[in-house]
Amino acid sequence: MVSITVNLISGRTIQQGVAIESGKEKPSYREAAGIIEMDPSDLKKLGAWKNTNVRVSSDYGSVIVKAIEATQGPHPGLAFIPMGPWANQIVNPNTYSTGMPTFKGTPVKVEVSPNEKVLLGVELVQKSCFGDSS
Amino acid sequence: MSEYIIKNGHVFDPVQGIKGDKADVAIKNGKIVKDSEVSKSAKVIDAKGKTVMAGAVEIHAHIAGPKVNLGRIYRPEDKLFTCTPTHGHERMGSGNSIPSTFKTGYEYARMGYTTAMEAAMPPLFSRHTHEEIRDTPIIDEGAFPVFGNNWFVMEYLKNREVENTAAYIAWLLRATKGYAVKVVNPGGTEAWHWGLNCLTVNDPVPYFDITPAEIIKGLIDANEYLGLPHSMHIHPNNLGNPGNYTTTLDTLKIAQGIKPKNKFGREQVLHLTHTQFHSYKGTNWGDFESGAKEVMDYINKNKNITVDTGNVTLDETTTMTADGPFEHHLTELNHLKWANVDVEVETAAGVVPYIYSPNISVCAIQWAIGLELALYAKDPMRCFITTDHPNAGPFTRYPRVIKWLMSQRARETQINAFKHKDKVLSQTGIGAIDRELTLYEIAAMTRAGPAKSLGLSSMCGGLAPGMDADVVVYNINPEKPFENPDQIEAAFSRAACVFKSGVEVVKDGEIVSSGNKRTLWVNAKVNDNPQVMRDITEKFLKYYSVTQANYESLGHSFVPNPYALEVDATQ
Amino acid sequence: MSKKITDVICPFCGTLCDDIEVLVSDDGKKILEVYNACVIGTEKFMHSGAKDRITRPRMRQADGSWKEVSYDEAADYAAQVLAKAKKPLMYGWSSTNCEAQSMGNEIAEVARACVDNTAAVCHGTTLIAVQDIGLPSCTLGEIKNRADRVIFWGCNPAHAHPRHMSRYSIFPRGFFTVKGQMSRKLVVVDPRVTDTARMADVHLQVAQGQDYELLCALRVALKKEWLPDTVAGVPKEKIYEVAEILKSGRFGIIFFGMGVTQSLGKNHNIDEAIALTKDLNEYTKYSIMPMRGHYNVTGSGEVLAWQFGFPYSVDLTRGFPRYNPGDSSSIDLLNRGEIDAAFVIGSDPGAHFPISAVKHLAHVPLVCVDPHITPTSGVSKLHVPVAFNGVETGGSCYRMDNVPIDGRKVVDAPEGMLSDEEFLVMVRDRLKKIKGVA
Amino acid sequence: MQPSEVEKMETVTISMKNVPALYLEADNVSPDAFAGKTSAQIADLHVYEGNTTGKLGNYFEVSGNAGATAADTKIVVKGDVKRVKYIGMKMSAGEIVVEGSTDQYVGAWMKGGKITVKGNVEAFAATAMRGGELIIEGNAGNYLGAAYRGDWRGMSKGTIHVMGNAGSDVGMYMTGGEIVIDGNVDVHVATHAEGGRIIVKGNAKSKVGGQMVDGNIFIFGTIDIMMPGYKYVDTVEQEVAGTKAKFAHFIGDMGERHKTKKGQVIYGNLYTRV
Repeated sequence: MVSITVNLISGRTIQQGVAIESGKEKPSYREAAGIIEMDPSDLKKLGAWKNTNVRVSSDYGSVIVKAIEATQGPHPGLAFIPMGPWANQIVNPNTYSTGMPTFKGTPVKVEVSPNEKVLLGVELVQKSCFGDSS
Repeated sequence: MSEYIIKNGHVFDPVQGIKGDKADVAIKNGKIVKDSEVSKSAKVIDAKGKTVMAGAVEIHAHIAGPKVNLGRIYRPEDKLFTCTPTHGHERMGSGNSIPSTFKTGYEYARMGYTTAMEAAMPPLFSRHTHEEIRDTPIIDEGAFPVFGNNWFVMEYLKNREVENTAAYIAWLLRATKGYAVKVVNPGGTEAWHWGLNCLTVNDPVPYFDITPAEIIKGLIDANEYLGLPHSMHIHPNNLGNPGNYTTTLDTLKIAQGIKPKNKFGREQVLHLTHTQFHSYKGTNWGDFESGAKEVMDYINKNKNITVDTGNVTLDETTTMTADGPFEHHLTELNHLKWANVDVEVETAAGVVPYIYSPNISVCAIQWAIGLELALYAKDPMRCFITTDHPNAGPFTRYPRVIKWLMSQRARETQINAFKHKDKVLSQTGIGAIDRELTLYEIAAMTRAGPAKSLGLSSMCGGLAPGMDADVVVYNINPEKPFENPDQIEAAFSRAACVFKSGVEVVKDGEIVSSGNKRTLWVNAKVNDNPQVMRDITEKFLKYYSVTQANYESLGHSFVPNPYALEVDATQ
Repeated sequence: MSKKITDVICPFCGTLCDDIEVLVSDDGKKILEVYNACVIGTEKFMHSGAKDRITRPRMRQADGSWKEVSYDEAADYAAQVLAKAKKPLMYGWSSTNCEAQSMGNEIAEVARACVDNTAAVCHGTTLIAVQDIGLPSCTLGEIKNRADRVIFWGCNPAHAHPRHMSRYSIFPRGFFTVKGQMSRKLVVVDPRVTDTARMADVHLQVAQGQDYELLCALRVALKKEWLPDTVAGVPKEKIYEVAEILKSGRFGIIFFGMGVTQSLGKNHNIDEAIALTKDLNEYTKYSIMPMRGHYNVTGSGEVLAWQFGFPYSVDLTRGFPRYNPGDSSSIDLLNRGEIDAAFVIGSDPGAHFPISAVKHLAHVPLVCVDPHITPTSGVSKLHVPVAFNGVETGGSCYRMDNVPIDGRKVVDAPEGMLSDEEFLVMVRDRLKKIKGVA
Repeated sequence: MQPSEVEKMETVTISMKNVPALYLEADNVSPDAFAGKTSAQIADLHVYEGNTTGKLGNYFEVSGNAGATAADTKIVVKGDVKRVKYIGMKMSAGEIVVEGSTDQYVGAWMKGGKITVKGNVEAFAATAMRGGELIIEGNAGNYLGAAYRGDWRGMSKGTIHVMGNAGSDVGMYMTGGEIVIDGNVDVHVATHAEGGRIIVKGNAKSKVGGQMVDGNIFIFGTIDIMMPGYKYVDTVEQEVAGTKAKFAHFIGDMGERHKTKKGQVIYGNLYTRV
């Protein structure tokens, strides 16, 4: 399975802002924040079509998100997942004793996994915390 | 309602001229009444062998507002290992040079202070100041909006339009629930918005081509035109620089010959604040010496001026003032962390920590200058004790300042403790003064004087029947002289008993009630002035970052217990 | 017919636009139209009328389903949780008004809890830097009237603060800046070519995580000292050029955001940026301002500071306020397993904390006060919906430059719903009764 | 410490008997607090778990009486104290030996005496140290020997020796004293330092000596990314911490303000082993 390593950052987007106000249990939130924006050159290296689901994993966890082409690029070697439960499955929680986790600058491995589903926001967090029961 | 009678205390009350003889003070329904009007069931407070005074009035302290809070936020080390677990009625608090709001109220009450004035409120942030005043228990408070660098004021006074300035002042006092006209480094702070400054009263302000002298004169006239309770309250240009006593005298001379016009019993037209920082002679920190004599001679001779001292208390503290350029100058001197907030259209502010070390000759001379001012003052009703909290030291040091003023021995012990004792004696006159202030004079300097200067002489600062029942009992027996001056400090630090508006709030130095504090503000009515209203609307459309409706609601919905002093300036 | 309410503040981001106008139905129940707000603000106002809104508290049952409870039962449960806990965490406070925050502080004091706001994952490191080196700043009107050099460092206002540029920083025509954006030079520093960077005169595409090095290089360039060929992926000629651009202005402003507060170096990045601002004040007039995210996180910092003395991460467990991010901050408390109960209000840690911290949050008794369904409410034991602050209740809010503005109530909350302040009063009274405090 | 003095020291041994559910704040575990007390009185000293106040005896088995003064009191801490904070805080004299690993604030604000930790320590060890000696045989956390938040007066005297690795922000705002780290360090070494000496035998990552005004840093291993504010001056041969080696000598931080003493500008010095 082909996989590439990129540096992950997360942050706000207008779509993410609108989605959190219209309800985080809705698919619109998944559309806005359950995505990873990658530079076209990285997508080519990965050999992935646009809008396919990928598994992104780091030393701290792994998550399924939809890979799309960078909307605010070019930024080769750098990937962007809007702030939200998907990004926070894999960001580096180390605070270096300042209280602030390292949301930006987490090395991640990206592999194509087209038949796995991107979960809804609330569902994703519930599953991580309580396993598959609820 | 609750009735009390404080019996057999030694009363010191400059308002009634009582100089320590035994008298009873009766309290009924929150007011002071004649002894006869109190029934037998009144609760007796035995003040035998103790001193009874009115509640003290703080005329100038930075205790509530955005720059005070910026000081709290950026000095966590000011609170390390100095907090004590809360107990009894008290809410939690912390902070040494900048106490949090609850602690501020408790510390003032413990020392017998019942009224305090926030010295500088940026009008755009007045809501913040009022929220902090709401959370400062027990003491009544008012706040002075700053006017000295306000675009409206500068544009009107450039053409000597005193009436328009007065109309704008009345509007702003109502919009921000303010109390008096405060002027900080007139013109200099507006110049600071471009990184510049005005160091004398004649330096023109960039782009506005008006001089500080014109701003000062104009605001005095506008203040008297309105007849506000307090006079114009000024922090002159060139603060804290050697040789600035000449700028101070130039500033005071602008008020020469102007008569006060008000129905609040105020007799001055200008209040010079933290005079210590403005009484420096010499040309640099090497030949820096005291100018207290020259400044105080002028003030003793001119009756239409009141001052407060701004005593240095030799602590590690935090300087904060609307004088932006001075704070930048200070951070270049001591390289400590510098915070600054320039406020659109109105003012600025700066915050820098400062350590007044007894081992540095400059700090020791500053200490001496502050005391000289009070000791040279002929009329204690016109010279008040402050530390410009927290600039020269925290207000919790007032008992220590009173100790230094009442005991030459205490002054000598401190002078001997200075590393550069010789320099202090040669550069200032503190060594030659043997005057020791009496309790009566201290009462004038901390109660009756500030109350009269603020136009509150009918309400507080005295024990005459009809006034608010703000009464303090100290464990001081005037007939038994103290062996050790530190007893003065101890007695003034923890009052035996404090009443605020007839409610007992402190007993043996412990807080027993949070009282029901008021926010004092001035509601001035003037002829309606469409031109000023048009100017205001235009400036909000073009230069402010908030809408006029949101600005005008700044002070309203947030003052739980307002007390308005009504002024009618309609001609 | 309908009535228009003007001068309304928008309760979403730190720009706190206060010129919003809302068209409301006559009976004051329904919002018909929102004017002047950006798309996020409009969505916040319109969503308050959504049909599928939760309007009653609900308690998580053993089988994972929700059971509706009354506000009284909810307040009892919350007070019990806070009373029993040895070290409860009261987190959030950024999307509620200052009155509710003040009430929350009183509860935290009685419960001897830890209080923290969303600065912990937003501008907490800025506050640490301010505590180390100060903050030469100004209000947004100053920038509108005077600024001719604007720097966006590690922030993307086009997405996070949509109307910031039109209301304050780039386009407005102020007293001294009558030519609007033509009288301003814009420099953007961001590892991506963000939509803000596309509008910039100069875009420094800094290598991610090396803002500290680039800031230090700018300070070195100001002093005309030697520089290595490239610093953080930026050639030294460009660094000297940008240093000249910064120095040549009359009034400069540096805005900074999550790009520097959340990357490697954390508080030191902002420390160096403030040091750069102080250096620039030797040549001309400069200020620096954090782009605060939530509309009232600044307010929470101010209330905590004037009541306890510290702006966030306050630990009251010993009966007096203590503070040290890294020890008393939420993420560390959660990751180290140091708390045994949590009360979340006006924020969504479930979505915005790293999952390791959220797992700890989910496995302690968790009360979530939030009008929306969120990941936090999804893993909480008790979910208490309250009225939308800024839409259905007013109250004091603080903008990113600490200017206080009064929120306005625009429309009534759904029948029978309490505001967060009313619910907090119920919790406080019950807690005081349990603890036997007057 | 002369041998004669060592015999005179009384030894108090505390060993963990029930580990706290949360974390235990044991700022009373210091020679200054134990001095002049019997083991029973020591067991009555307060310790804090969250907002509850308990007794040392509830968590530890206490044996042995303390010496008359702090100087002649030695404390040995046994058992699992990984969830115990503030051991040796503000101590002025005497000695503490922690046999395992412990949590934050070990020897914070200490003024004298000696602490030896056989295992690891977490963050904020030896905050704002004023004197004494701290030896950590395992790894140290972040902010080792750093100043408290907002304070410009960091560690001023004393020595710290970490045999393992250290975290980020070693010696922030340091003004004096010496820190030796045998292993590696994370980002930020001697940020804002105005004096003192830091010796790192292992590697450093980046942001070494940022905003440094004065003081010396020796890095025996590699630095991933050098600060642009450091200018190469020369290569010197020096003996440092018992090793004689050649070092590339850099001065900085050139972006920071620097004092001038007798006309000579004083810079911070960064030495990396060649």
